[in-house]
Amino acid sequence: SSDEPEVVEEEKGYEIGLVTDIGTIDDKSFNQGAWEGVVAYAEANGLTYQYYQPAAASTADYIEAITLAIEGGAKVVVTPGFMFAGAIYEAQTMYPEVNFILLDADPHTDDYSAFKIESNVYSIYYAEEQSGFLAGYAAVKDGMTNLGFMGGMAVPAVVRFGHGFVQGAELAAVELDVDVTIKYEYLNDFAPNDNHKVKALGWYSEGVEAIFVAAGGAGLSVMAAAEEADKKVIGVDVDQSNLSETVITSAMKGLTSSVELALTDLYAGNFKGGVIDTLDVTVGGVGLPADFSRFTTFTQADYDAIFAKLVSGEVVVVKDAASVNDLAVTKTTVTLIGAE
Amino acid sequence: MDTLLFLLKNMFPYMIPLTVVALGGMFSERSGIVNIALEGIMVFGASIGIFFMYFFPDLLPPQMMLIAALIVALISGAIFSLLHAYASVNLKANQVISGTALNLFATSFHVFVARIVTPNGVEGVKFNNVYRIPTVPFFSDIPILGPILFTNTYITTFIGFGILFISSYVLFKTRFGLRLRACGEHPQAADSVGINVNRMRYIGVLISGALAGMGGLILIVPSTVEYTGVVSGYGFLALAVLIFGQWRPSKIILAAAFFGLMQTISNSSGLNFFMSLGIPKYFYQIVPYVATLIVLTFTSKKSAAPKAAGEPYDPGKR
Amino acid sequence: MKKFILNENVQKILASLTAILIGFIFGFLILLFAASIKTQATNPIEGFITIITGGMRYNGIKGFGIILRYTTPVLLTGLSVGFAFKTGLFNIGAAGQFVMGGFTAAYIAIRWTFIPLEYLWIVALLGSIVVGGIWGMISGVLKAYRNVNEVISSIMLNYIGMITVSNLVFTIKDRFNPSRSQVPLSRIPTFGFDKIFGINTVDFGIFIAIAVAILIYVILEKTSFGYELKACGFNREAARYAGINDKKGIILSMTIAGALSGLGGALVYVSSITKVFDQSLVLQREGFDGISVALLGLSNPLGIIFSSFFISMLRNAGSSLSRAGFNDEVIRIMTSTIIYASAFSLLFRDKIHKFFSKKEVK
Amino acid sequence: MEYVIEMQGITKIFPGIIANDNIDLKVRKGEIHALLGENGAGKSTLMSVLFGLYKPEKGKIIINGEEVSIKNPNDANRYGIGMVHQHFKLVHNFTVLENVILGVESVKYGHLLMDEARKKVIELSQKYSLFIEPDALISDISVGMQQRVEILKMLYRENDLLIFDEPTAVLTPQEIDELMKIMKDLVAEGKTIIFITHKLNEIKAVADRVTILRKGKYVDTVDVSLSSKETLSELMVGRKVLLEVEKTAAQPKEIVLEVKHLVVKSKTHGKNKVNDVSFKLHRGEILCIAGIEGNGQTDLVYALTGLEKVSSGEIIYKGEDITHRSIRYRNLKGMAHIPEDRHKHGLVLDYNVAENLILQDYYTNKFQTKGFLKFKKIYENADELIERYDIRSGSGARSIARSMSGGNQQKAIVARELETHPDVLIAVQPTRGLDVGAIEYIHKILIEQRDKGKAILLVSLELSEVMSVSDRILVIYEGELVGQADPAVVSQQELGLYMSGSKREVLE
Ligand SMILES: Nc1ncnc2c1ncn2[C@@H]1O[C@H](COP(=O)(O)OP(=O)(O)OP(=O)(O)O)[C@@H](O)[C@H]1O
Ligand SMILES: Nc1ncnc2c1ncn2[C@@H]1O[C@H](COP(=O)(O)OP(=O)(O)OP(=O)(O)O)[C@@H](O)[C@H]1O
Ligand SMILES: [Mg+2]
Ligand SMILES: [Mg+2]
Repeated sequence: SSDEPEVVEEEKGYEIGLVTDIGTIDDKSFNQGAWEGVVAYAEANGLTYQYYQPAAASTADYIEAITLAIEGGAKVVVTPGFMFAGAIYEAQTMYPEVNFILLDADPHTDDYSAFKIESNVYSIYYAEEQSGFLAGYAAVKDGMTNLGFMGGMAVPAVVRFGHGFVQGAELAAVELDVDVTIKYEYLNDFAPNDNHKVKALGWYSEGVEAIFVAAGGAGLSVMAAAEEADKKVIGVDVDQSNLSETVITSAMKGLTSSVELALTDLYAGNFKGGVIDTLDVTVGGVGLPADFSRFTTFTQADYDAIFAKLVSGEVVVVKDAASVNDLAVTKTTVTLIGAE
Repeated sequence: MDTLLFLLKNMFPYMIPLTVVALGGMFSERSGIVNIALEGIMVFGASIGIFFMYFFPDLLPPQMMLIAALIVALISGAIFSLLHAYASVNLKANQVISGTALNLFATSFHVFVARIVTPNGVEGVKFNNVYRIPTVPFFSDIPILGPILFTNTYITTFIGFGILFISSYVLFKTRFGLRLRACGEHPQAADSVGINVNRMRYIGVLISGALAGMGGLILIVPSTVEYTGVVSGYGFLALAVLIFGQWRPSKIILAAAFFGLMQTISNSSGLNFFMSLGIPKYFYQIVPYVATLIVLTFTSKKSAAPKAAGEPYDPGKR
Repeated sequence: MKKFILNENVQKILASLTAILIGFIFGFLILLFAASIKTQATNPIEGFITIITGGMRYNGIKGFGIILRYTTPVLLTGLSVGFAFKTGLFNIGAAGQFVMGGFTAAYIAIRWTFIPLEYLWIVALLGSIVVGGIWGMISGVLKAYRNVNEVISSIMLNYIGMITVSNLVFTIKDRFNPSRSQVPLSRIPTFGFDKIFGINTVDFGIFIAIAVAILIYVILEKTSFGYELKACGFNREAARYAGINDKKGIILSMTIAGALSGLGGALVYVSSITKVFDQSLVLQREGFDGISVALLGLSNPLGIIFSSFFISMLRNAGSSLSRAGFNDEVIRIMTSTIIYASAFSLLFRDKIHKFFSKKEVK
Repeated sequence: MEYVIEMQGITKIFPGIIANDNIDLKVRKGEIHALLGENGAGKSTLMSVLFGLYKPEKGKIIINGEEVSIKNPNDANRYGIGMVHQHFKLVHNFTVLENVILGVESVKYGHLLMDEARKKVIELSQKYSLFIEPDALISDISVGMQQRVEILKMLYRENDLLIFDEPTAVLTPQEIDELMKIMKDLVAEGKTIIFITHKLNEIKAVADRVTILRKGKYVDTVDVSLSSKETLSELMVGRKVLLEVEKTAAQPKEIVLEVKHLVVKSKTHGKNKVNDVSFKLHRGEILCIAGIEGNGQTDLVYALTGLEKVSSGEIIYKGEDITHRSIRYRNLKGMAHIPEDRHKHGLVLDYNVAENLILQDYYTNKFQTKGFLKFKKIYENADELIERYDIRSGSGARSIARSMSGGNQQKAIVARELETHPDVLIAVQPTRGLDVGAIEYIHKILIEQRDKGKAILLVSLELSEVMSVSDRILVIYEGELVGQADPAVVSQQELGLYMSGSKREVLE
């Protein structure tokens, strides 16, 4: 029964495959960022590409989708999100001839009992804590002392964004000798709706000046609130300034560019198989967008200065605190709403 | 005080769409057709309304544009609901069947079309959200009501109240309303006095489709700038509000307000006042649902459900 | 032959098949339509083959196993909804019962280490039945004693369940490393299926589900208990008159419906695959799929065995459809068409009846 | 001869049964034309055809010499045909006024002009002395008043041909008299009436001519003044019927049921629905509770059978206090109940006949073992009862109860309750809506049971039934027992005085 499909595969198929995590291809977050990298590279080089949505969010379904992509002709499969760790752990040996680009994770078993990365897998982590740090630093430096953080869900990447944000605000607060407060909450949802808007409106009504929202599409609702309250938003992942006037800056991580780069390397024969990379400031993997015009006092120069300190290691951002409450802060009060 | 004002103001985005959609459901159920497709019709109406905004962003000045889009949503909701009417009235099918089918269809339909019409083939359809009215001259200065109703408001709020008043007038003071109610209570009786039960039921479902379609857009517009074909269960909540509101406009608005207020409280756990109470967030999260259940426990003893709702009309049946 | 076709049950089946046929035709038209305007390469014929083979075109025997895996939970939520229908209740709360039951099972399978591993999964399943049952029972009690419409209470309980599990997730996760999911220590045995269908496919759960379906069928149609429950559903007053405790009947019906959905949850979260809970506030699709399954299966437990398999076939097809350049909303549109077409069932049956009884007269 | 309505060769077929088989009906202007037939003879079906509810397979309808097609009640209304259905077609949560005007409302731009309508309705009700309360909800008024509303509906529409389908089955004797008078008035006004009833007295009292149907077929049309009750019933049943109940004197034995100071409080108003009722029921007697509807009979029965909670007092059954026992407990102890409302309590309309026939004993070893139903036994049982009690329906034991004619539904209930071989049978209106043949049969059975030493508590509104069947009569008025009588000596007039509260005596 297996002969026939193979014929079809020879004839056509999609050479670059991407398997989405929960959420869709336009989630304003890791799926979309990675996908845009795939599209950019494939279009530029005349390659075929396709994405696959697993039927459910389970390791088995992820593997199934990966298999489907491979049988559909994929020579390289991009899997964005830490949920894929277990699936890639198995897929890397099941399909040794296929290359995998795994984002936000490195392969391990679902119960974290075994870690192993084969030469056909390139794992990319991002230093979200540095990106969040820069955003928090810039906001306080710009004169804001009352901030908010809304995370989509307490997954590692989002947690790192938030922890970095707090530390950045703390450093600026210390430098300026001001007291900063931060409301800190996880929405447990990535979709825009009234609940998030009301939540944000509430925060704004009690003086919060800017909310850093690392929650995909839910950010749109926070922006709607900011417009209504005439307050600010800090975007996430990509430069979101085009979505709303209220977005003063965005804590970016180079999803798109890193995927594009990884694909370029692969086709150039330099695939970083077996490597677990963390893209941080030193390689330009994370940062704020170049436009600082929506700040009042924070400038490009201020940014460059703090960025350099991160690069040099003069300033170190803690990325693996157990809880935001464990971060050593003195000038910053974090009010955690709900659990982390 | 500020907290209270905040709560009162922000219950409107929940209350208005829930009211409008529940009123829609009321017309359908009062005519004898249970409409669990409210969710799907909301999705569909909002979808067509948003596509309209997407394709003709600058057709009209903002407020006119919103009204035009609402009309588009209303018409498309009504047309979509015809499918439900046909199955429930002509085919005498179990009314859950077509309701479920419509719910399933609407979101996939939106995604299907969105993938075709958007440049990158994505689900989210962007629209230009320029419909907020920051202040209304004079009205905004009225104490209490000004900030609650007339600042940062949307015309949809007033449309919602308009629909409420019209609905209760139509239902209780007109010939149409009397006949519609008769069809939902005792269709055989209505038939025996020469009322065309099937036609009334069609009209009931059509009104529900129109209001649900419009309600979908009313829900979506203030909360985002991009629509992905979901209304997050609000159609089902509207169904709950309809039951909670005992199928009467005056109680539906109260039920919607109650639910809206609870929902606002639920999302206000981060406000200083509520933080100071020291109650875990979990309790705020479940408050709208638990409070509704508790209130229902004490108010449901007498059910006011239209007697014949849910049963296909069969002239021979006693 | 004529007698066979004039049999009511045969006609019901024929009508359902007609609905499915209509759905397939409609699906094919959609594929053609989409193909005619899509820019990316698509192949409607291949897409259609994917659909009618339920995606097994690509994953073959393994696909069959995967379909059975999808079947397991929706067979149970379908039973839950269908059973309630049969007893005159509309259980729209399968999603909440499913998630509560599933979570309980996962919790037990992760945390109750004091139970020997070979029995742990069984205890987990029992736990899911209890908690799912309680979740359904709340609606039943509210209806029986306070006349609260079960539709509204179960909608509310869906949300309460969803939020509760979202908050409880930390109890089965490492609090200090939120990413660290914990997986069941003991799972439903694969029963050698992994040898036939490959790993991560079907396990003993499917047998449990089918056995439960047969059990429910027997209860409803063959026992005096089922007779009582249906009497309560059809005419509560008459049931009371006959000495049946109508309140108890309603409560039991909802409790059983809840238990079925709850067990459905367990069969996913303690299965041989790894599906972990996260905190996201999203209602589980299995709950709503249950409504479709019950409707397609005409609320008959045996019919539901087939309809759940059919819906799962489509689901597998949906995830493979990317291979032909399409997305799975095509499948969902098709499914909705099939369900809608089943509203024509009465009409079809009438036509079939007329067609064949005419022949008989001649 | 001029006919207002001529129905010619009407044939109406339902799955499995020809309800009307080539039936003719000719009605003269200004007459009261009775329609007589056994249960299931096809009377309601024929009238439903005339009223446009059913489409006949064959036949035509001629009105004032012109052939017409009546496709729906709207058409019927247009031809001046109005119908009072046995199961009233009234919207329970509408007011009287709303029900009367429904379908022919006075409006201005769609806005209801209720005041105008109210004036018209009140005028009408005064003209025909049909007393009503325009603003009362239907659910709050008595059956008699509901019927007046139905009549007003027809008058308000200025219908000329009025169909009454078993209008008297639910009325008290006083109300029946009233109705008879109204019918005569209406005819005097120039209206024409078709009157369906099983009660030959009523036919004799008001009808001019009568058409008889049997098993779906036309039998004859005769002048009432020229035929005796005996001939009519013979025409209808096809054999001689005993119109008088034959029975010997009762031989009461020991007390089996004793009620002491029973009180059932009302949830809505202060007055007790059943107030301090005490009586004793002996084996071997038929004790009748007589009274005008709405005087607490229903609640008394509910209390005795366990359907409603007792507020105070005691019910002693076979020496045991069962005041707070469950319904099932009472059934098991040998108490059976033929309920007043067959659709609400008596039947699960969606179950078939066989399933309905085991409603009281499905859980006994006769019909189940270890929780499993014995279907073979269940259908055997059904076939036997169908045979013995002459329960007619489209597909025998497998007919869905909903599809049966009212009379046959009643027979099924009676069969079921008697088959439990009760010690006490509480029978509420056991013959309501039944034809004379069936009534005869049921009365015979009641007496048979009595003679076997069973105790029967009969609740009836029908004075003739009360007088002929019972051995002892208690009269209930406003929840209290106000009189005791021996049917052999008491006169109908005297009973009437008790029932209307004009006379009362202190009991024991
Ligand atoms: N809609 C229907 N479907 C199937 N059978 C029907 C239907 N209506 C009537 N019948 C059958 O047709 C026959 C005639 O019924 P109909 O109600 O006309 O009798 P009836 O003379 O009014 O009897 P009753 O005195 O009991 O009221 C009955 O056997 C009944 O079961
Ligand atoms: N759903 C149904 N299916 C089949 N037959 C029906 C159905 N509903 C009503 N019928 C039949 O229609 C006939 C007309 O009904 P109608 O309400 O006039 O009752 P009826 O026979 O006069 O009742 P009753 O004897 O209780 O006074 C009934 O005889 C009944 O058999
Ligand atoms: Mg009749
Ligand atoms: Mg009758």
